[in-house]
Amino acid sequence: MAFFFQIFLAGIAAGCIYALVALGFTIIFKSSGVINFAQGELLLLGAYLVSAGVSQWHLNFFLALFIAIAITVAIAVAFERFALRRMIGRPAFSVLMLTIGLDTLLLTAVIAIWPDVLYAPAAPYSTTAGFDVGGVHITINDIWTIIVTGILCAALYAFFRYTRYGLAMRAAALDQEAALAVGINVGLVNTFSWAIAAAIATIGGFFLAAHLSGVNPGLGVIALVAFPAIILGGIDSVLGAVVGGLIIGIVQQLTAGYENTALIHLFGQSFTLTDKLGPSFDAIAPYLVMLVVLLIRPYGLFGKRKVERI
Amino acid sequence: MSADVSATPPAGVASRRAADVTTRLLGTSRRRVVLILALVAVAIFFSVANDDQFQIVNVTMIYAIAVLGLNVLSGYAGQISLGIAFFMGIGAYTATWLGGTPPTSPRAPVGLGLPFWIWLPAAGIVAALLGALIGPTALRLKGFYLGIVSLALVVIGVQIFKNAAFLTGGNSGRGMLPPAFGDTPINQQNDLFGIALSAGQQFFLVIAPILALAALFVANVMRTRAGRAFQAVRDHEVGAAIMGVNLFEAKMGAFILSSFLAGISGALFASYNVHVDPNTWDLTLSIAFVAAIIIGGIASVWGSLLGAIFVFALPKVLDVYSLVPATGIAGLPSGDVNTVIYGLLIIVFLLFEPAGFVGLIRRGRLLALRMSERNRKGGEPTPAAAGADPGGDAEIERTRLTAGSDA
Amino acid sequence: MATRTALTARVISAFAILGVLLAGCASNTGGGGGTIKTGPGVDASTKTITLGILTPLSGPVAAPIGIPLTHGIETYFKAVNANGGINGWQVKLVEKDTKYSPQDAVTAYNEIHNQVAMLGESLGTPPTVAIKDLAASDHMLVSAATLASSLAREKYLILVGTPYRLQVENAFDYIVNKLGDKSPKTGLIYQNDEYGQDGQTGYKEAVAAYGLKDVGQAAFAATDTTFTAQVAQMKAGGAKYVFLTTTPVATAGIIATGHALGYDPQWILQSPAFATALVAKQSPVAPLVSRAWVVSQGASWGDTSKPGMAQLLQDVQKYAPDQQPDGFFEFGYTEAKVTQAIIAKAISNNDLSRDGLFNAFESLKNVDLGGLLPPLNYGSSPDERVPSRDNTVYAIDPTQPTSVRDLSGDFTGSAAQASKF
Amino acid sequence: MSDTTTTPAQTRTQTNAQAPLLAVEGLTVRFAGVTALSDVSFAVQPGELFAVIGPNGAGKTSLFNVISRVYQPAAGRVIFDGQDMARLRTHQTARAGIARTFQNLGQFPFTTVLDYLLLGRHTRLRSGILLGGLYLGPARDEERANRAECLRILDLLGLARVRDLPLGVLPYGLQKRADLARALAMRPKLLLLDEPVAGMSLEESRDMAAVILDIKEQLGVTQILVEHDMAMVMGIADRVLVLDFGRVIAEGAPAAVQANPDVIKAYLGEELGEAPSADGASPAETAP
Amino acid sequence: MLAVQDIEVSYHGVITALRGVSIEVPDGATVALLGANGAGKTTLLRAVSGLLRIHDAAIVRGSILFDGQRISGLDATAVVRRGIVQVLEGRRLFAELTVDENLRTGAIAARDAAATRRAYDRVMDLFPVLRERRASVAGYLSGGEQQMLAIGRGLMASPRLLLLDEPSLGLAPFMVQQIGRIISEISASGTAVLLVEQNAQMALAAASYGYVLETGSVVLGGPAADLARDGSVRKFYLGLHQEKQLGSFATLRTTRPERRWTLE
Repeated sequence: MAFFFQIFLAGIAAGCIYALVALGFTIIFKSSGVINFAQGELLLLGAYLVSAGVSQWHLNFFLALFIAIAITVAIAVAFERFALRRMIGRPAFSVLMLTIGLDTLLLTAVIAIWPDVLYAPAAPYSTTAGFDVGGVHITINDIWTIIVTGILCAALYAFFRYTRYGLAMRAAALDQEAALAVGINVGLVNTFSWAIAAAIATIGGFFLAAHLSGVNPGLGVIALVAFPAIILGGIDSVLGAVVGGLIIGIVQQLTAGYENTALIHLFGQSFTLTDKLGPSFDAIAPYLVMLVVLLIRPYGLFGKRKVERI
Repeated sequence: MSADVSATPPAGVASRRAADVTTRLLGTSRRRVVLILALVAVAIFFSVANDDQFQIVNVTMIYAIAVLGLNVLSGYAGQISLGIAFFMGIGAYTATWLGGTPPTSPRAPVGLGLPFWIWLPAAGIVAALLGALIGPTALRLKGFYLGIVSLALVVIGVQIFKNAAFLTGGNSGRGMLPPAFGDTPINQQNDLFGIALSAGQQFFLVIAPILALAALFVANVMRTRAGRAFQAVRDHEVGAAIMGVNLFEAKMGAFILSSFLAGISGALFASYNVHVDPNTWDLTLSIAFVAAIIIGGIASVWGSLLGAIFVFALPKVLDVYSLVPATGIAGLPSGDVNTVIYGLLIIVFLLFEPAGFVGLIRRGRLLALRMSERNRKGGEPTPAAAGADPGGDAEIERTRLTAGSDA
Repeated sequence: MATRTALTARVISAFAILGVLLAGCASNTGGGGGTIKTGPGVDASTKTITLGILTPLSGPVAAPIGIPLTHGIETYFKAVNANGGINGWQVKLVEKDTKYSPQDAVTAYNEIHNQVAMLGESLGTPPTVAIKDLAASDHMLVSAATLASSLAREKYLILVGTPYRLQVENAFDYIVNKLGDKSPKTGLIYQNDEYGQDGQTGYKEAVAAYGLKDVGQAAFAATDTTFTAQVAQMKAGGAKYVFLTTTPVATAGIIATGHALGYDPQWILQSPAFATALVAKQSPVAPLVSRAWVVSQGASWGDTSKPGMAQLLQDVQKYAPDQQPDGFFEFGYTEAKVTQAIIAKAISNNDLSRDGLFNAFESLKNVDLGGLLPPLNYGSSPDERVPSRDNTVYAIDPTQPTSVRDLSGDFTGSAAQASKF
Repeated sequence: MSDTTTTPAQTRTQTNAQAPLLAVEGLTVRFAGVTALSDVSFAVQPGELFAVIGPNGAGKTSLFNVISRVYQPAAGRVIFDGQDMARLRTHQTARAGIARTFQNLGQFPFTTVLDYLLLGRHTRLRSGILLGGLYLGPARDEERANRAECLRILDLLGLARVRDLPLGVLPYGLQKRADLARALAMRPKLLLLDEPVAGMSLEESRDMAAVILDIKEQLGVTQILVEHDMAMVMGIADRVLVLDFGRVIAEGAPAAVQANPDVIKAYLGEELGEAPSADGASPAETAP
Repeated sequence: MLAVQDIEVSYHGVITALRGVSIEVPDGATVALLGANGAGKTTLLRAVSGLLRIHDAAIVRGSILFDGQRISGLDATAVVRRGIVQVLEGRRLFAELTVDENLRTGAIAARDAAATRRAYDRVMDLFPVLRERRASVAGYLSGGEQQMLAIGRGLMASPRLLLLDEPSLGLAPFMVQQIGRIISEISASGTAVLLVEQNAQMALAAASYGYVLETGSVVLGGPAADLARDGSVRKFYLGLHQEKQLGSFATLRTTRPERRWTLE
């Protein structure tokens, strides 16, 4: 049982990181209808900047984090302002392609600036420490990941719920023209949502690097796993992003934990998942969960159906 | 236009038009001239190109077949898909199963060593059948949901390809034979009717006609009943249904045709590379195809070809005939500089022309049309001149894949 | 409509005929001459041999691996050419960027395969796997920077060093036979690809050969954000030794996760699982990784007791003065030495055609690498294609130039000796 | 073509003798708590030009959406040509013989006018992807025959010159007309016209009205007309149904409906509703 | 207060929707804009409120002055800040937000917290029913309540000019009359109203002045009372008494151009 809880806890921590990535997607999608394929590389850049800030530029961690957020936000905002703004009303596919272009540029830039295979992560706490509670070893890293994600979600909730800007963003997401008509600066709202997404990506990047104990060019692929999370939750739902992320994280870790040990008894045979489906089945488990959910709810757990009018 | 309504058409009009009722792909003499010039250019290329150039052109043509397929599904029928790589993989493995070397050891993957003309169509058919099997589930979904589910297909596909070692060779992949003229595989220097042909030339002779046929087929579909239904479904599902279009049938048709073309492309790809790696059929490949249809032009056969050139040939051209010094710029290797240039090209191009190359061409054509319209002073005003702008919203909107993107 | 189809058909057939006719004047075959038998990439008039180099020169793998390794090859042949070449033959390199992608490797191969005598380099398992069948159909020798044992069976591939599979077996031979720890609890964490599979094969053979108590073989995927599930399995099973067939990126995460979970077994790293960046000063995992072992082979950088290393340092000083100590540079340099031996043998056989080079390769015995690697042997059966079966287990030691310290000395374990390919 | 539309002569004689072509019985439609139609019943005779009017939001378009099986009614049924429509899916209504024009245009902005008509003939064509893609034999013949047919319709409606232009670039009036042509191309038994002259100038409206009358008299196609333009409805319809807030408030000949006080109230409000007599032109006088 | 001077508006750079339209809204007045579908009424409102841009339309000639200052060309947010708010046709509430939240969105552009509070109280006084339903999600309100909320939301920025687009659309007659009364109240409290309406009777009752638009041009303008008495307005907008036009349709049955329908 300790093993189960151990892995379950890891699933929650991993789920928090997925949730952070998924949140970035959802916030941008809701405000401007754009699927940002560059989200993964914004996270990558954020992770590198935090690491470089501490180990190359010898800054205090929080200063490094602040500078990293500032830079990724500046890039995201500039991209929104100077590229995406010109694409308003353009085909969604073309806009998507633009974000893929940004993705390529960011990745190439990161590799050019930081050519080594691996960089040390930075954290204000020991990323390799942990303590024991009833046979379950809890890592400091997991604790901080869960706490910070929780705080971020609560802060975002409060922001959307209680502030003028949050209200403006919700309104603009629901009906752009009506938002314009009441005087909401929809352009600013879009810029703002990119800024929030970039900031969240940087924080997600920091945690991801801390969990992997290294910053490397492959961190951006996490965005691929965030896709099932956002679809599972419903693409236009902030709550869905968080719930989807958690479900994906837990499913993935439980699969990884049991796929090559737990025996399945079927038709008089005993075998493990790995025996029948090959190693690393956990990599595709999130997609299977997503497929099952979509078969039952074609718009995700919290998504809304679009009505086509005639 | 009221004058028009009240006038009973002269008796001759209807019958004259009746004779002129087919939309001709080569309807105008100018188009015919363009086609002939293009063919001459192709023939000259064929004669003088070296292996480097054939390499780029042949691979691009193979990809172009799948780009056409994706354009059928996403461009014409409006169903966003990132799953094209999966169906290419299916085609490739069908081809290796039927056309691969018969195994010499018990651990080697299966292969029946059948000839080209069997495995190539079979690859398309198997991919199409699988499309027919998956379609009913996938096509329940719309827009980005469908897109992401098709992405799942690719991820799951790679896992299957990695583990079905009896067919795919597992992680290390497996070999495949190239088509053969007689007994000699065409990736060797070969004599055909007494003329020595290089490997590049022989592949060209195989691939180019297949691509031409695929393009002609798609163009034909799109100007007949099924293709009109695809496009109606893309533009407005409810409207299409009211006009009698069976949405399920139309979407499935597009899905199956698209899978078929992807399968053909995958099979050719496998035999061209003489090796198939399970990691080939991943998301990166699918995204490249999406890029190709966007940059080339949504819902256009020519756009598919141009898009394939931009996405698959241009980076190679940049690499081979690079303006960037081999030592790179500012410490960045030249390959990375080319990647940056390419990424910027995509962004700049889409900012300038969101409808892709086809949009560019159309825009040019309309400009010419409007100028000639202006010159024809006193002539009868056409509705295009009197009313709305043909080059305006409608053209740009063509590339809109609705997809719930207007949230 | 009928006329249209007919027209199209006519045009297409006309085009085909036209193309074929014009093709006649296009094809050309390279002419040879002289007494020595030559083939593509060999110019007897200028006594130049052209070698192809397929290597990642851009993308993420370029800076840490592709560029230094290629540098090693370049440096070696610069020195050879400056010293009069190989029996008077100069070596020319044609480099193509593969970006570590199989597709790009195939393209690059097709671009250069007619202008080179052999490939002096194909870097990485996936790109090499992608081109091996093409190379075989061209009778093209390929010196591959990979130690995947499945590739050792390939007729035209030249491996330089002991395959991954045997590395694992030798590591456990060290534990059981040298340290005398009989039937210990062991585990394996591997990445889900060709390389990981090779490690797993070796691990399974080792479990059988040495009576290890296997607690589990856990795979992970590139998209995993945490290694808790894999490490927790090892911990739950109580594995004392855990072998990692990973890349440095995952190595760091796995070892750190273990420590955070209160689990510090003896980690043993496959040679590619280690990189000096892991023990860099700022790295929080440096103290943890420093307790791990890595199984590899060859001379340590700066060990001038080995004549090969002394020569290398001299060549570096002369032809690549900016080069920092680097294992991949050393590997490329060593590979080039093997290539040089093949060419020299082919010249002495008076046959520089592709088949001549191949025959030279098959008959190479005891290639002396001056201690950079133990002498290598090649032959014609799959088992003989494994150039060596010996390894060294190193302790990780950041104070050394290449961050490793010899623990076991060079040896061949019993399982590795018996292993069949 | 194997059309079974009755000739004008037949319809005239059979109007009252036959069973209704379309019978709507006790139809109720609700969405999200709002009742769009409530217990609506009426019958349309073959060959009839039947109009449905009512203020905005009265449920007219909802009625069409139920008939063409876009909406599922909460209660009631629709019998068309002796067949319960509940058994059909949306696309099957077209094959059953119901065509419809759209109130809002712009759904198919890139389709050329001729292709739009051919799309309208979708149910009358047979060839699938394979035949179409090869463009051989039957597919080619069928395309030719149908193009010829569509071109005749375009000629009749004065759209021949714009046949190759995309709908999106046409002026509004021509788009409306092209839409009607498309519906007509299907050669339906029942034609649903959803605000065919909305947004048109008087002259364009007159042209459209003339076409509608031609369709009725020369082709004998039964039509249901939903329209705001009272003048046009009163001028050309055989019978008029008035909806207000989803309920039928009047049904009958135009003249009778115009005189109905409930109708006057719904349309004019009370104050102006009383005014007409002061102007001297009573509705009855203008009826034919 | 508002002076629209000879403006021409085109969509997508080509389709001309307004040609040379000039209207004026005096301080505190209610002005009605009548016209058929597609006459350009909504376009005129968009031109004033700065909403043309998202419809890919622009003013190509003429100018719009508000208190003598040029506002044509400003973006929508700036126009709201100047004191002009448009209430869109079809209410366009933020259906998933509550009544209170919808009202708060209306005040986002306003910077004066005290004024916002006053505006809120005024809305609640004007529409007591909204007070009861403050916490309800807007999408669940009835049609009339939604229209009130839409108007209330428009008033939250304390505008000096309110642009109302078809407020009676789809409402029951008694509700239409109530909306008419509310418009009068708003106007009486000092906010000018520019009202686009198909219900000419309600509009002319609420307004002091009116214009009639036809295919993008003003064809008639004058005091509301005069317009209400004007025969052509009565006929055109009530559709019942147009002898000439109705006659023209009626005669179609017997006299229309002959056309041979030769469809087989």
